[in-house]
Amino acid sequence: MADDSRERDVVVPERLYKTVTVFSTLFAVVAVVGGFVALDVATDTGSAAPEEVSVPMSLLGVALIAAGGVVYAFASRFRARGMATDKDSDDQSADNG
Amino acid sequence: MTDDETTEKEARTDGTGIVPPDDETPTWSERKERTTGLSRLTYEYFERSRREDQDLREESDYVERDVLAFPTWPHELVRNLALTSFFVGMILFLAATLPPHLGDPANPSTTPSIILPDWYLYWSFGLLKLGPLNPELAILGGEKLLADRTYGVLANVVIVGFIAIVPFLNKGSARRPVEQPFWASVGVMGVVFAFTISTYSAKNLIPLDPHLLFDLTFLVPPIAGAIAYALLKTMREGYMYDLNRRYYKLRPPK
Amino acid sequence: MADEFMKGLGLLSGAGLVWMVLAGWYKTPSFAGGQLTSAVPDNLTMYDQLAVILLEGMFWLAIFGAILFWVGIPLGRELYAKYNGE
Amino acid sequence: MSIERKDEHDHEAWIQEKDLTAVESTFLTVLVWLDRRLRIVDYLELLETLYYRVNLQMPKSHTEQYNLDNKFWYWYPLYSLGFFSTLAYVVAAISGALLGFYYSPSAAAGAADIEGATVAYSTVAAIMTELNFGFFLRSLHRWAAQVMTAAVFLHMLRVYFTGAYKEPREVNWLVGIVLLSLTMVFGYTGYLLPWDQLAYWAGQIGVEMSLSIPFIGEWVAQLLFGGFSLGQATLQRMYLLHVFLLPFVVTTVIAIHLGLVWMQGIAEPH
Repeated sequence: MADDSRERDVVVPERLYKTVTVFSTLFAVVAVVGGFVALDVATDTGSAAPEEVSVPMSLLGVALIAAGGVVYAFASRFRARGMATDKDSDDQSADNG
Repeated sequence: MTDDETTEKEARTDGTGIVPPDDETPTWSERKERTTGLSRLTYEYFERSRREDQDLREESDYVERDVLAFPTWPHELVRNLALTSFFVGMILFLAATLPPHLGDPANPSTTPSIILPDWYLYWSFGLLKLGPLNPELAILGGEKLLADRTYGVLANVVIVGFIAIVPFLNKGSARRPVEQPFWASVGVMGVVFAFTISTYSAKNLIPLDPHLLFDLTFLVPPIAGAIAYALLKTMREGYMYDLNRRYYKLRPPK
Repeated sequence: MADEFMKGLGLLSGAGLVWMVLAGWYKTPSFAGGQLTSAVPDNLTMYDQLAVILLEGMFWLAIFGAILFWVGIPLGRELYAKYNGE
Repeated sequence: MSIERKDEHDHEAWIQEKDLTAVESTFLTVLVWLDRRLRIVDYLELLETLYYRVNLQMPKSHTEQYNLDNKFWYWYPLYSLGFFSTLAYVVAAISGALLGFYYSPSAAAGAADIEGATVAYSTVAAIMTELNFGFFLRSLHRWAAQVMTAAVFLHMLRVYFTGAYKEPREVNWLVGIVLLSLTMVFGYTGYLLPWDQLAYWAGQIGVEMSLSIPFIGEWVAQLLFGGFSLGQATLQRMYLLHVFLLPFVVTTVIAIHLGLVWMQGIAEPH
């Protein structure tokens, strides 16, 4: 894997880190749950015949789920100062503190 | 050796006072330097807890106790909450998996084959069946002084009364069963008797000769008590001294 | 010592709990019959058969697990210590 | 929270000076905008403080201080039985109150489809068969009661075998015995309420037991069971004992019991 394709890390102040974590998680949860609800409505809780499925509604559901995932993944690049990066990166010892 | 003695002297036996961080606890600056592994946030959590704890203890409203005890709040209750919420989960699990029984409606004219109270009253129910132990007095011409039923009710009172006066009979600082083999074996005897008398209360359901069952009811508990006594004595003589030498240095057995 | 005792007790109560629930389902045809001990009914589905196997397994696990930790392992340690000491 | 604004970190300036991509700075700006208005993080910080408080350093218990037995924590479940029985009591109280909405203690002839059933029996049957979650509710109430009784017994054994009843806790041991007896009375009165065969004949035993008390037997039987044969009076009395008298008495005694523990502290694990 090339080095620049590695996930980018942005170190932010601690209060901002809390803001990012809280609101992005909140948004992700609401979006994913809402997405599944939308899918349920579109497919009549999975029991509708294929031709009766409402296409825009199900697209909306999938889009919401995807949006939630994207926001959650995007938020993971922000870190507070001193927080550990991924476990297997080589700039820290593996002695687990 | 000298090192041991000084710590022995400093340590307070009543469990009060500020407990200094022991040698293994990293200092504040050590913790601050450690940023690898567990995230720094976690260190701050621990550190802040420790500091707040120390502040609380140094404030005058933190009650120093002169009773030999562990504080109920918050320490014991926080620990208990963690454990007991699991137990409450078990109640919900049992309630969901094993629903209760509802028998036929009450019918005064037909006596069912099983007449039993709930399990926790079996011992009391068994005591009502102690008729064979009721002494027949020669003065009364072989008649019994008390009706068998009255005798059984009195047996309940005797047992509860004995349990009630235990604290006034057994005094002293011994706490562990190994420190007090006699009282621990009395306890074992009591527990085993609770089981045997409960079994005896359902004697019509037990595939044993009633007389044999009756004898076993009163023979098994003393045997169990004797075994427990021998076992505890052996433990006390044997490895407990090696295992807990410091404990006995502190509070020698009577 | 306390260690082994609590492991044995954990096995006894944990496996005993699962056994009790399953025996309540499969071995208790009625309140008046033999509770938790009656015969397992015939023509069970595959899942029910699996559950019955689990039931029997848990029964023996509760018994032998407790015996292993309360008697077996302490006895083994004693013997090993004696053997090594000599 | 005070009315005065806390001295806050200037996020906008920080975002400006930091070298961020457009997406990142938009993302952060949106979140900061939301945070300024919703202040959720402030409330979560209150929770955070609570978390610190809960993590106060434990004073070392006797065993820990003298390193008596490093596996001691295996025994803690036995030390939590007293609190557990209190919690089971609470569970039983809540589920019992819900059951009380649907139960009626009447020995009059009940639903016609069950032969010989009283109203009490039919209401219990209706709870179990018709009420939503009624089956689970009765199950929960019964199991909570069973488990509470078991926990109280085991709690007494723990206290006995660890010598926790010794000075200065003799009075609490006596209060505990009262509580144990009351718990069994609680269970017994509840056992009679469904008014099925088991309940009826257990009630019969109770009448005979009270009749065999010397001197005051008949009076006790009259008082507790409302006569020498079982009927409406018995059921009514058991119901009142179970849902009115005993809850008040037992709750009070539990409060005294716990208060004494609170004042005297936990008898330390030795």
